[in-house]
Amino acid sequence: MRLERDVIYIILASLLLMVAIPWMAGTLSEDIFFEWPFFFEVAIGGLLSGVMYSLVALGFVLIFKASGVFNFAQGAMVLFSALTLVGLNEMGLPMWLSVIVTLLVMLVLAIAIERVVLRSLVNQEHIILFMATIGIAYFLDGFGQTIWGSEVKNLDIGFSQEPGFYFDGLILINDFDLIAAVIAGILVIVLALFFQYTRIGRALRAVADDHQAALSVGIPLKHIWVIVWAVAGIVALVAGIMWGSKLGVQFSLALIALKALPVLILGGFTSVPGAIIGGLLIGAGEKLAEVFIAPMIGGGIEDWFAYMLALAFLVFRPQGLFGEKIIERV
Amino acid sequence: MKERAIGEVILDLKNISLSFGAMRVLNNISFDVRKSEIRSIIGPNGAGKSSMLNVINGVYHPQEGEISFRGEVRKQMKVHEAAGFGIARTFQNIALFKGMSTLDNIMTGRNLKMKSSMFSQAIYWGKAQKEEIEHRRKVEEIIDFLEIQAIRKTPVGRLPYGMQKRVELGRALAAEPEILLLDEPMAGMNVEEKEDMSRFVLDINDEFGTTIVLIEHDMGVVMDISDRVVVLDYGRQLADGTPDVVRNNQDVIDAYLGVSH
Amino acid sequence: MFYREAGEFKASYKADQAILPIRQDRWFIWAILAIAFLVIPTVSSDYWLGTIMLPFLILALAALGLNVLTGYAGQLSLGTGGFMATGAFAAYKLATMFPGMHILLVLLFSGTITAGVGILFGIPSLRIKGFYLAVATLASQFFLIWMFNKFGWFTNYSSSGVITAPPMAAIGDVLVTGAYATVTAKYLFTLSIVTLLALITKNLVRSNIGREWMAVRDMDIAAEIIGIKMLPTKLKAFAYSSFLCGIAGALWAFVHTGSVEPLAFDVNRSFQILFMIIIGGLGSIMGAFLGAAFIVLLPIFLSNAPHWFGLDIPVDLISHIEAMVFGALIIFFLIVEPHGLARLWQITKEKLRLWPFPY
Amino acid sequence: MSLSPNQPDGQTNATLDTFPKLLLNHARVRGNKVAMREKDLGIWQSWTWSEVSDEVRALACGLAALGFKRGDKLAIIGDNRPRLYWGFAAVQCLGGIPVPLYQDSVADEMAYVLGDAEVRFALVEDQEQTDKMLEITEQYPALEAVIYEDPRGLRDYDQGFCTYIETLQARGREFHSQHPDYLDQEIAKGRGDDISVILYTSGTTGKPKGVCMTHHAFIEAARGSAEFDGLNDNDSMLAYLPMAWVGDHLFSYAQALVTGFTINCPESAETVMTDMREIGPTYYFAPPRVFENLLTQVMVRMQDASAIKRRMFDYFMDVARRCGAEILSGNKEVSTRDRLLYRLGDFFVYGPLRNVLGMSKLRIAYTAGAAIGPDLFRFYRSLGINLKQLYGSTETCAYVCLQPNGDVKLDTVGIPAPKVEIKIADNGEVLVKGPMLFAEYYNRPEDTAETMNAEGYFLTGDAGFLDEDGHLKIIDRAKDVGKLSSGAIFAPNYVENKLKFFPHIKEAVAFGHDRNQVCAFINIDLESVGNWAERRGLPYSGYTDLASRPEVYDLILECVNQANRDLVDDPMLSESQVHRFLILHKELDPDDDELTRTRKVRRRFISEKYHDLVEALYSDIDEIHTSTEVKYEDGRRGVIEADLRIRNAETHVTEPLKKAS
Repeated sequence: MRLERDVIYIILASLLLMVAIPWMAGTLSEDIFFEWPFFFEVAIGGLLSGVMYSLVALGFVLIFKASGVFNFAQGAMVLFSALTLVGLNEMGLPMWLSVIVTLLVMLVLAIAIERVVLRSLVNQEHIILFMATIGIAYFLDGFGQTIWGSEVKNLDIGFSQEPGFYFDGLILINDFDLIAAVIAGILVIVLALFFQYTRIGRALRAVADDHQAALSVGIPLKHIWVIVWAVAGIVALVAGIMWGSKLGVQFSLALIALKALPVLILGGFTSVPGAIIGGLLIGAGEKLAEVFIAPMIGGGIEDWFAYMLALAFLVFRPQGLFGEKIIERV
Repeated sequence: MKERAIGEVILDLKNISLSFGAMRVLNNISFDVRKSEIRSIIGPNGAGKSSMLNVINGVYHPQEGEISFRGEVRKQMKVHEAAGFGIARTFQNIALFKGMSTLDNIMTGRNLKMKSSMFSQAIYWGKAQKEEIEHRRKVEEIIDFLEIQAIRKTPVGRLPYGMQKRVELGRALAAEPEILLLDEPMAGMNVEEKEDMSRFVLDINDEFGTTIVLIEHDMGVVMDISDRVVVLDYGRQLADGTPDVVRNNQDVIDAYLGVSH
Repeated sequence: MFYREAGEFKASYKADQAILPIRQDRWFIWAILAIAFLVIPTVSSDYWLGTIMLPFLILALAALGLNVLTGYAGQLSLGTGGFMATGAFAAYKLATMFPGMHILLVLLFSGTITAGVGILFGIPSLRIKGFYLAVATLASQFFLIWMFNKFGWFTNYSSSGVITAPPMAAIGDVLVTGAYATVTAKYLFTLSIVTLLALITKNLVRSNIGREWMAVRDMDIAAEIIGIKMLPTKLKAFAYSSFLCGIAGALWAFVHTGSVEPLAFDVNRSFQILFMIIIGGLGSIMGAFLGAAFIVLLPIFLSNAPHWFGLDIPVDLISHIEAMVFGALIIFFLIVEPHGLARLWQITKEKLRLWPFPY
Repeated sequence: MSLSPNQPDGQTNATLDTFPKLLLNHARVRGNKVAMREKDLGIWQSWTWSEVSDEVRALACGLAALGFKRGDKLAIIGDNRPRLYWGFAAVQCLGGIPVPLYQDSVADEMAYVLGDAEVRFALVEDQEQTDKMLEITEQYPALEAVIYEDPRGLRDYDQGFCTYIETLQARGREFHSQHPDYLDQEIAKGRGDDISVILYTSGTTGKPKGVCMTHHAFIEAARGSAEFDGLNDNDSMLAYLPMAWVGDHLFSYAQALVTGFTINCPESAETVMTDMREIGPTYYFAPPRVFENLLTQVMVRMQDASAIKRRMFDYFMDVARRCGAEILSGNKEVSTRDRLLYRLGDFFVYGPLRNVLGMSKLRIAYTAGAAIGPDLFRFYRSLGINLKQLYGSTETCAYVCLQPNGDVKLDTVGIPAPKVEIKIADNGEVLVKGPMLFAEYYNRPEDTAETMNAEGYFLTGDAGFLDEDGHLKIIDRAKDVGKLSSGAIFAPNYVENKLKFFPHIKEAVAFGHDRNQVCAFINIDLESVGNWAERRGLPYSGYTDLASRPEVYDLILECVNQANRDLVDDPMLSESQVHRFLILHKELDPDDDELTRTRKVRRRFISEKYHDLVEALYSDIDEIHTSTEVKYEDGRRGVIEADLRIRNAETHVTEPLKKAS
């Protein structure tokens, strides 16, 4: 893909600001501790959790790209898949089998959503579809917890949660975050390859541009919808496993969708790389702000900082960093 | 038919060039529009006709050239300012407000003439109400003029295409413009509807002395109702003059009959 | 079926442009108002008035506010809760800073302050559209709630974080807030305000500003070309919408719950209000009320339904099933009538007017 | 009931003998009551009687200033507009004569009428009519001035010849201030036996004739009918029929001026239905085809209704058919159960239906001008709409017979109206006499003499008879009535109408004059029968194919049998039952001269053109091959060949024979 010049400028400028502001804050304020290794530690930690944000945002992007639906249920899908996985595991199924069964469940879910919801609401306005996905979110949250219960469950996939020292012992990084980042990275690469080199992937890309063109690829639209929702389900499962094993499988998993939203508007609703870079920027920015700015204004800014950050970006690029430019035609 | 009083030049476009990125849409176009005349722009698809209108009413800003309006060279203007200068238009692909009735659509066309405060509107008393009634009367005159009484309260989304075009014309007229830009007002119409629309265009010009800049595909209609015609082809200006002059211009004949150059 | 319109002709524009040009509709609305003002307060229990009617009215007001912004002006917003919180805290600060101030003034000023905040957060709407804007409005939601939580000034440095609304009287010594106010007084007070604001909103949307909003919603570029200025038009929508939400928030905190807490205005509240206008009908005054009624009553119905059927289900399970059924119903409703209850009402009305014909 | 309301200043019916005097009286007596409304610019603009009187005064004075003299004529052309109605009164004030013309006539037709009536001035609606007038001046230079009502597009017309009505009225107001007594004197000069209007009959043959009516005749007709139906100044009427037609002149002008009720002018021709619904008139007049179109619309729209609604509709329409008309007529023999059901039906179906048709407030509706099918007639009456028939012609101010409330027979046109005498001539022709008779045909003394007999009766040209209750029954045009060889009367039109009332039958041609029995050609209604065929899954390729289907023959046979059953009930016409019929292989067409342009069958021409088929009908063969030359729309000619079947219908032994046996 071709990066526009102003996108590069914006990213460079924000990187500069990310370094400059903490440094200035450190020199100006006594409340704030600033040292370079510590700065990098925070920044890398932020980037790693940013990858996790990207993972959720990716699910949004897939569906938005292929069907124009703003899928608010992505968070619910993360929770639902994690609940299902743990639930099956607790019932005595081995982990690998649980994963396979959960994947099947997510496929069934995708089919059901296409049959019941999307097909009935085809050609409706975007806001209606958006509301429908909120309905799906409520349904999945309720459904998952009705079946599997709402108590916090542990999901242990065998990765160490212990922090380790890297770069000659200078920087303390959580091993788990690192592994999660690697897995997320792999998933992104796989998806990119899938989109680039498979027939279905190409069809999906075509669909995003033009429904008619998609039909000429020879895959019915409804199949495409099922496929993207299923892929989004897989992404949700991966995110669910990662987040679930980090935070425990519980209702709050559904709320990580709210974390992914600023990533989305920052990167652009339709861009896979946007979701990645957006996630990284938000992750790093958020962590840096929390450590180097928050103490000055009372702390607890993680709820909104990402949004404000994204908003600031939007003012310069209303379609997100990598979103398609909206051209007004009359 | 009586003679229309065609006045001095009110809009003068000099050496207009417009590009989008590497694409050159308009290339060194110059023509003028006189008061109370019907001025047509014709040319094949992609000739840059709609872009020309967009330049006139400020949606596009040409990279080169100069536009003077009523003798004053125009600076870069915002989209909404054109209406204030007395330029109204209709669109090639109908741009009505789908959720509103015919009446409300045309009422919207009078927004610039409505001055009551938001507070007055909130209590719908005094100035706001008086204004609504005053403007309603004006709008009803337009409805009467365009013979769309029967669809006054119909949501425009439910109207057939030809009627929507008429409502859109009504909305533009509601602003009592000095210049009316019509972007293919007869596209997609049958013969009868075209006749109606031509009659309306002539009547508007005649009754209100409105200057009309018209884009149209139908050569017959254009030649019948225009005072002067400018011909564009792929952003170039092929010819400019009265219908007779244009009709006999070799470049135009070549372009329209597809003779290779 | 019930309509007998023949012979109802309009001899003036004033009559033709009346809010309800059809006689039967006027009767209907007067009947509804009579029931709301006279019958309901006399026959309803305190429980009904206090836990159903009051929240219904206040949320309907907030929905009205959001509907102005989203339904009429086409600007999708998820920040309603934040604006309600602004109204609530503004009211609290006003009431405590100027103890003698009349509650109507408190409401008016808190609405006005919220309108100011709304304008501030509305500025990005000039560049940002659609879902981008929706997500951007979440920023205001989170930021505002964080701000009220974080800075003690807003809560007058209350140690517990829970702050109580001072008792205030509406007319004479009839209290409408605080522990000693009767539910009936609260109800009638709220009802009057909501009725008045609904009327004002109706007036606005049928005036020039309303048409400008709808024009921007339906096709912004065409609106601009006919001379509508985007910034003032959108900001007016944000301002008026926030004004209504602010008053709703103040009413919620002062009249309904009696305490001001940011938690009541979290992002779920925003979604709840959004649901109301979607289910009720975008771009419809009636829709805000229908949607509010639906969204308020549905959970009550759902949590009581198992009980009626004699089922004994643990509370947490009920709440999950509730969420599930709620979600399913939302989807069902969207499929059946994507344009909401107001459209359903509209269609029914049209059918009744044309009865026995189908069209 | 006493018709004329309080009349101060010693005015009586006798002194109020012209329309201008009536107008002035209304301005005095009910000056603030609304006289006219017009839907214009989206709302109903209204004029009170005193405003109308002022406007008429200004217009009259304006005309006077223009040089309009007593006895001059003013042509009035356009849709129903208040200002055009004012034109009538204004001219009458000056002792002139208004001549309304059909607004859809072409310039040539108008030129003829203008010349025939020696018109000097014209009051027209808009640019379209003005253009026609300008065109006419070339062949008719006597036209001096045109006054237009709608200035659109006329701004730049020659101001000397064309005048905007408001300009003229302004001149009139000036004139009035200079000559304040002029108009009142002119009005006072008016006499009841002055000619008040010349109405041109369209005339089936020959050129149109100008029927001169006196003030007296029209006022008497209007008073008589208003008294008959108890019309008063609270009534309200929709004026939408051509102003040149006698019906509109009686209902929208004469009756309004006599009773003081309000007339309402619709916004445009397309909005008549909506405007009717808005106004909700109490008094309504429409020719049968309007009622027929309305019924078709009702049925078509109901077909798209949901099944439940349709079933409910059908059920209650059955109830209405059973007892509705009886309840409306005040018949006491309806059972309580039916009355209850009718009440229910009134809530669920009839009331709403009246509402959507704009007939909720209707007290009296009239139809006339052509035969109305009994089913159609019954349909409206059963809905609770007091639809009645009247009978009359231009020469009688559309005023001969009226159906009294509570005594409405479906197949008669009612009893003679007040002050009207009726006599049936030996040949069956209806003769009438009364104050409402026309004065003369303008400039045609021979024609006038021809239609009046020595005793002062007017020869209507219609054949009919009075039944035992004194109701008049019209059966045909007198000249078309023939005799069967048995000597029984044969009214082809009557038989054809009976058949045409079936929706499946579009046209019918009955033969029987000098024959022993009646036989008929039938044209099926392609739309109706086509629908029927589609519902039964019967494929067909076109009219000729469909018409030849045995199933279709069966369908039509049922209709013919039913018609015969009706005919047998009528002692005068029972021998006119259709014995044999065939379905024509082509549609009768004005282009082939088989129909007139107004779609009346040209019986003589058809019987000659298809004489082979007629002969076959009167033989005993059951099938015949025929070929017919046709003209296509593009002018090409072609030949249709077909094998036609001939079917025998069930006939019934007639009453007199039964008695004999």
